[in-house]
Amino acid sequence: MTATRGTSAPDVRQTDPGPAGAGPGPANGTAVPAVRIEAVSKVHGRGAGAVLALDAISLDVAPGEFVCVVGASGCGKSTLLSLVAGLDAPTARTLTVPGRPALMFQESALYPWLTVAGNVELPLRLAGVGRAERRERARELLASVHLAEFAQRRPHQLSGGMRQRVALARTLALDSPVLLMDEPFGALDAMTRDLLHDELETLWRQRRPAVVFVTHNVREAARLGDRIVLLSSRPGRVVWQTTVDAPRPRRMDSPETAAVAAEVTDRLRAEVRRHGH
Amino acid sequence: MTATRGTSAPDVRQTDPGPAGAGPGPANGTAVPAVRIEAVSKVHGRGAGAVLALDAISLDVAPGEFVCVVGASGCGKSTLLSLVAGLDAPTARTLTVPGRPALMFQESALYPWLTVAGNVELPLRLAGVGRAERRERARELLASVHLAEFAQRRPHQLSGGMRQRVALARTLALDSPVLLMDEPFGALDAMTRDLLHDELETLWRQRRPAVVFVTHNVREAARLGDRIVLLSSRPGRVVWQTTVDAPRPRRMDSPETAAVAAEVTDRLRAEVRRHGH
Amino acid sequence: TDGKTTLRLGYFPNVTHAVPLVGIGTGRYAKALGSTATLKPTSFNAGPDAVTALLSGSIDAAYVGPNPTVNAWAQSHGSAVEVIAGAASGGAALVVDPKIKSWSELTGADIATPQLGNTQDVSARYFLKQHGLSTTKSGGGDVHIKPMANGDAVTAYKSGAIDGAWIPEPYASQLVGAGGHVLVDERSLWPGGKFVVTDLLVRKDFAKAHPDVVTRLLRGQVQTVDYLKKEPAAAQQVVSEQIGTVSGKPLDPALVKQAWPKIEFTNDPLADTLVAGARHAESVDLLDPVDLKGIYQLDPLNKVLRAAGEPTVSAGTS
Amino acid sequence: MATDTNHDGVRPSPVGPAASAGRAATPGGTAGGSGQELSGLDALELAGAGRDRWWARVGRGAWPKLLALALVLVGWQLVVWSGWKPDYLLPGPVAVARGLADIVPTADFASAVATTMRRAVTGFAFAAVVGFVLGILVARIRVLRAAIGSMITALQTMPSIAWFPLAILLYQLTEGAIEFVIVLGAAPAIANGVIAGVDYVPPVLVRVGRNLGARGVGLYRHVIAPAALPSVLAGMKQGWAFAWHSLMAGELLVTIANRPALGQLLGVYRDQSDSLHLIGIMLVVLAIGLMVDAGFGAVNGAIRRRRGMT
Amino acid sequence: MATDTNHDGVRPSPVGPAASAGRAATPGGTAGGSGQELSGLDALELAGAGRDRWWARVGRGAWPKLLALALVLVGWQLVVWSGWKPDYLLPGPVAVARGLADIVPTADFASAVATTMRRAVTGFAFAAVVGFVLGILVARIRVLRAAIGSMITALQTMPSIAWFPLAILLYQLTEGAIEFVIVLGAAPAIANGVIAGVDYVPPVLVRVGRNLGARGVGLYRHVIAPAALPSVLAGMKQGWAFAWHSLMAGELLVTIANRPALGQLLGVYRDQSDSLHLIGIMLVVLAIGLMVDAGFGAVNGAIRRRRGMT
Ligand SMILES: Nc1ncnc2c1ncn2[C@@H]1O[C@H](COP(=O)(O)OP(=O)(O)OP(=O)(O)O)[C@@H](O)[C@H]1O
Ligand SMILES: Nc1ncnc2c1ncn2[C@@H]1O[C@H](COP(=O)(O)OP(=O)(O)OP(=O)(O)O)[C@@H](O)[C@H]1O
Ligand SMILES: [Mg+2]
Ligand SMILES: [Mg+2]
Repeated sequence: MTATRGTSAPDVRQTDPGPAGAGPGPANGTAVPAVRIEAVSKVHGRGAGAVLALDAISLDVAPGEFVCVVGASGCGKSTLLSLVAGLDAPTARTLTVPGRPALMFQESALYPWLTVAGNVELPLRLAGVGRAERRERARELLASVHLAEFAQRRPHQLSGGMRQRVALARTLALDSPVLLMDEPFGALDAMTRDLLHDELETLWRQRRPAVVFVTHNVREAARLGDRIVLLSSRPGRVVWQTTVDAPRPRRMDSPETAAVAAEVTDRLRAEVRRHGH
Repeated sequence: MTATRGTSAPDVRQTDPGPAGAGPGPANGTAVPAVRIEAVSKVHGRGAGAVLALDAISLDVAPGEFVCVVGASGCGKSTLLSLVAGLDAPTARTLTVPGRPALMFQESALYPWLTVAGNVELPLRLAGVGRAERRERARELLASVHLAEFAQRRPHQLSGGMRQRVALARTLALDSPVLLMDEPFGALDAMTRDLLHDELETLWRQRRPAVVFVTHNVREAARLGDRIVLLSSRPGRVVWQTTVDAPRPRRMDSPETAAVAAEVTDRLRAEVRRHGH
Repeated sequence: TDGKTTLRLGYFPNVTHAVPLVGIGTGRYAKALGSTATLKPTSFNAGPDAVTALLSGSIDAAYVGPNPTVNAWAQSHGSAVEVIAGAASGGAALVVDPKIKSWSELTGADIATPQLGNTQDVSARYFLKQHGLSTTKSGGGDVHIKPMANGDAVTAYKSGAIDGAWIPEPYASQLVGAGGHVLVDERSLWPGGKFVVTDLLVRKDFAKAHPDVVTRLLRGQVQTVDYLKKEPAAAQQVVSEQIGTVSGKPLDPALVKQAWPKIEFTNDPLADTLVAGARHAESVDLLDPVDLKGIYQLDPLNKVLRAAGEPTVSAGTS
Repeated sequence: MATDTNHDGVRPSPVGPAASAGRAATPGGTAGGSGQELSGLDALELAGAGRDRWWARVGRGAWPKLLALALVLVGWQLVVWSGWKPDYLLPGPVAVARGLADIVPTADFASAVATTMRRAVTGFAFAAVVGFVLGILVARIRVLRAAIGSMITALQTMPSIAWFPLAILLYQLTEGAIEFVIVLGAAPAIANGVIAGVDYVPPVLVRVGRNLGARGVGLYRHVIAPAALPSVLAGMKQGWAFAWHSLMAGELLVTIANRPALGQLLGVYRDQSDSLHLIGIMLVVLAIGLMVDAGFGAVNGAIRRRRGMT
Repeated sequence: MATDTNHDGVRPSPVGPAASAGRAATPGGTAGGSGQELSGLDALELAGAGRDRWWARVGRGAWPKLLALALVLVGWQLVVWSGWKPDYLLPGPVAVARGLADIVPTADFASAVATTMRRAVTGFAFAAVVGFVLGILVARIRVLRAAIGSMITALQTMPSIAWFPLAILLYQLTEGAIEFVIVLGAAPAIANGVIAGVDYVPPVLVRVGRNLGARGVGLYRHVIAPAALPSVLAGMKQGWAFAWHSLMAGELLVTIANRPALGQLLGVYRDQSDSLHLIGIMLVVLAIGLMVDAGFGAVNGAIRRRRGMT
């Protein structure tokens, strides 16, 4: 079976549904998945220094599902996202994604030659959106990450957290049916993060993208996810997953969230311990 | 009163003790401070685009004290640390620090042309430490951040969290009496973070550096700090601080930690709300 | 354009090219060509470029020195060009530091020539050899021959980097002006005191296609040579100005005047001296043996000379 | 260290209007308080910088240039006075200035400068186009890189005189021949700048660009070109120098009557061992070089400022 | 896009030993599965790459070069056969090869190549030292930058012929004169590379270095130099080309007894309108250029690989 990917037309998602529930597969594998990862492996480098970052990992994400991925440092979360985004070539069995997923990178990677607004407008510009409209969209997006007043600054004039928020706005500008986010709120204080959780949830409710959200904050995972997936370390595999059923909107400091977080933490602890760090 | 800084000899710390407790000053201002920040301001840029990042901020850190700094995104935490580290020129009244503080930057900023071990060895090399000794030290430091086996890799081959840990090891290699850390564990999963908390606390107990630790995780602040300082946003000032008296070692998930964290969170929330985000 | 041929004529902004300079500058060439051809003068700074241009058909005729003449002939195996007239003779000398008073004292001296294998270079090597002084192509031997651009030779002499130069006019005069003395006027080394320094080369296919144009050009030249001899002062002025027009800076009239008597302007290509020069070059190993038979095509010139009542010239004895 | 212009964390940071609104600045308290290595000169700079007018800034920028010029002139004059070489070989600055004063006001000189500049600009523009296209193709297409990548530097090492016969064959003795040698000289330099720039674009920026929807030309236009810009600019600077070298040589090759040019003048004065005017024309060439460099410098400064490199 | 060599996220990633230990690789399943734009050539590359021997890699690297060479030769031969220009102006490859075969085995030729290479290497080494020092001083000392920064490019535009009279004054007709024009040609190019490199060192790397205790020379040695290395290398490449230009011109000027040199040969064959041998010597110059570029290319490749730029 060779690798398949959807064509760039977003509606051609249903490529090879495959045997549902294979391996440590999707929890709600009944719907046609938005992202299908089936027995995908990835080796970084060659020869003696080669690292098997992902080993036959399988994961389906349903359309509109919000999946949070947690795992130890270096377990392959970022690698997984760049495979899904089509930026790296996997040693694949099957990797099926529609159109072009939007990926928010772990490093904010803003373009230093563009202003903040210019960075947010870029994907719109590349998509051929007209000047007035893209200016308006960028304004809205920057307002939603609370950076409206910084539109004309350059990236080097921003703090770390502000840069991360600009990168978020830029990713959201793509308005893709699949949203991949790599520790998007890692550099934000608790309050700003709370505000952005609300913004993200609102957006997700309105447009229902499928989200794969990597985070180290298990409470954040419990706050946002429909499902939480735990990856193991070198090689990365899905070792455990749980569905979060608590009603939305949830709160970071609610007892339900804390309970889910505690469970995930225990699992994570067990997993990390198994590896010695 | 002109600005003063200690000469490079670490023992000349006692430069101008000044009036203790001036302004929203140090909580335990009785000892001769390791770091004295008195009415220090900082403007980024010039003319119309100038940003008053810090406004007459005062803060003393006693030798061996562990101070955690929290505050909203963009409130001036990183700016404060680079002033203390002597990398930026403040509009100062008084800024007194001994020798050379070690600063762990918010971005890991590893040198791509050096291996992981090479990065950690660099400060030792610059300090004139012999080859065998610095190799040994680097090995120890990398082991303490659980990256011993990655010593010969290049930075681009590491995950985000691994890079952050290398940067931590590199900073610790300086073995400075003042340790400035800018969100050092932001990209780490909960477990790795716990392990590193322990490592950091052990080190701090053994060598007793004065630590200024910027974090967005209030539990982390409560877990590690002797004192927690809350900065306001644009301009950054110390708006509130508290002393943490709970016995060490503490745990992230202990009720005492949670209680402190809750209080800090409330204050932070109030502060952020005051600013509208 | 209007049925008229264009005659593209190459020459150098140089005193030894006084014939074309004056012919063009006074309009004598254009007048002689009349309605048959338009003259398009093209100046060069170095013989090789003129030869390349001639061989590649970029120009139709060119005034060049004997060395490029032989090269053009040899490289094209005698197929591309022919010499249809001479233009100047003499005008080269060995000027040295006054402390050198005889051939024998040249031993160990550094002597500049314009370029390896050019007329003066060959003469220098040949006549030094005649006087028992060896040279090598790479500047060794009894006398160290150092080819360099003429202007650089003057600078080098002034700054003491060389002891003298075997060099054409007006540089020889400049060296004298800088304190050098003429050890040898090259004319004294040649039978009859004449040797060719400039002749007129034409592409064979052009000459075949436009014999009338060639004849008219020669007529213009003969008139010009006449003028040069009769009105030296005026001609010198034209030479100086014409060099200015071409190169952007007129040549000092005093220098032209000083150089003038050392050069003889003649329609005679001095065929024997060209051949002798080639033999000299062969003897100092700067030229592979070359058969120059047929390089001269002097019938049109002789026709023009006869018509003008002047003595005819010969294609030489060899 | 004391006079660093870049990277130096220690930058002037006066109390701006915002700050002074907040609290009064302590008089004389702006200097210092920074790095341990803070010393005299730094303090001076910190104290002196701040809100000043553009003319003050230009003035500050100009005095080191004027000083350097003055030093050179004085040194030169001293050498001349020392009698090291006779003055017809090494004329003094005053003589050269007089010589320049003779030629600069002439129409011929103006026309020479104009001709040369026109050739330089058109040749360079053409070389830039060729260099860009070649550079991008070679940098990005693996097969081309393997095939002709090394050829670019090799071509660059070929001296202009070697190209003259070919230039004559191809273009006869026209302006085209001059442009040909300019392009052969400058295009490889620019292509090498482009290649170096593209080679060192941080991969993450390209990955981001792809994810944001940049494809093909869009990726070049919006990501790779701006990221490689500094290196491309450096290559263009080098290319300009090559273009000028080739131009000077080419103007010696192709002399068009009644169209004087700087390269030709340089050749003539050298040929006539006229040091006085030769040095004069060299000074003119230097002055043009300075002006062009000022242009490149301004662009470079703007890029650095925008990107926070200063 | 299909043939990108850099930045392209889509890289070959075969199932290595580690992977196959974990699970069996699906046969034929290595290709594809990546970007939407994945097409024929990519697939080819993905499939073909992997664990191969160095000779296989060298072989793969060589065929495009050989193909390019073959194309050039065939094109050349076709032009010659077309009779566009007579063969004494544009000799064919076979004739040139025969001509080369005549001169290459001679002792004079070997000595010419040796002399020229020696001069190139020593002159370039000297220029590199001057260029480095000048570049670093100008890049980092504000006053110097203002004073002589622009001068560097201006000097670079000065053609070598303009320097000859000065070179003769200073060094008479010795090797020194040749080295002098080489240094004047190459040092500014290298200095410009150094300046460009230093200008664009990310400020955060310098701040980190300072904090780690790097001061003065240490900061250069351990931080600025390695960070600027790619740009310095690019400048050195350009400098090599300049050096070679100047060298060829200089060898025409200064001929030293019994010491033939390539520049001199180039001049002699041009003087004798001997296209056959002129083209032969040009090919030799090209070959040397290719070899030198291969050296630069290897260093550049090593840097990029280490820093994860490929
Ligand atoms: N280019 C590369 N070359 C070699 N190894 C690599 C490369 N990129 C990543 N790796 C390795 O792959 C593994 C997974 O990396 P990845 O970045 O996916 O981790 P992660 O889960 O995102 O970690 P973190 O939480 O720290 O960001 C790590 O062991 C890393 O060292
Ligand atoms: N070089 C600069 N030029 C202009 N403004 C700057 C510059 N650096 C920082 N700032 C501004 O100074 C303020 C404080 O920045 P700083 O990086 O200190 O924030 P921070 O508290 O570290 O934030 P974060 O938690 O997001 O890292 C921000 O408003 C930022 O925009
Ligand atoms: Mg990651
Ligand atoms: Mg910060």
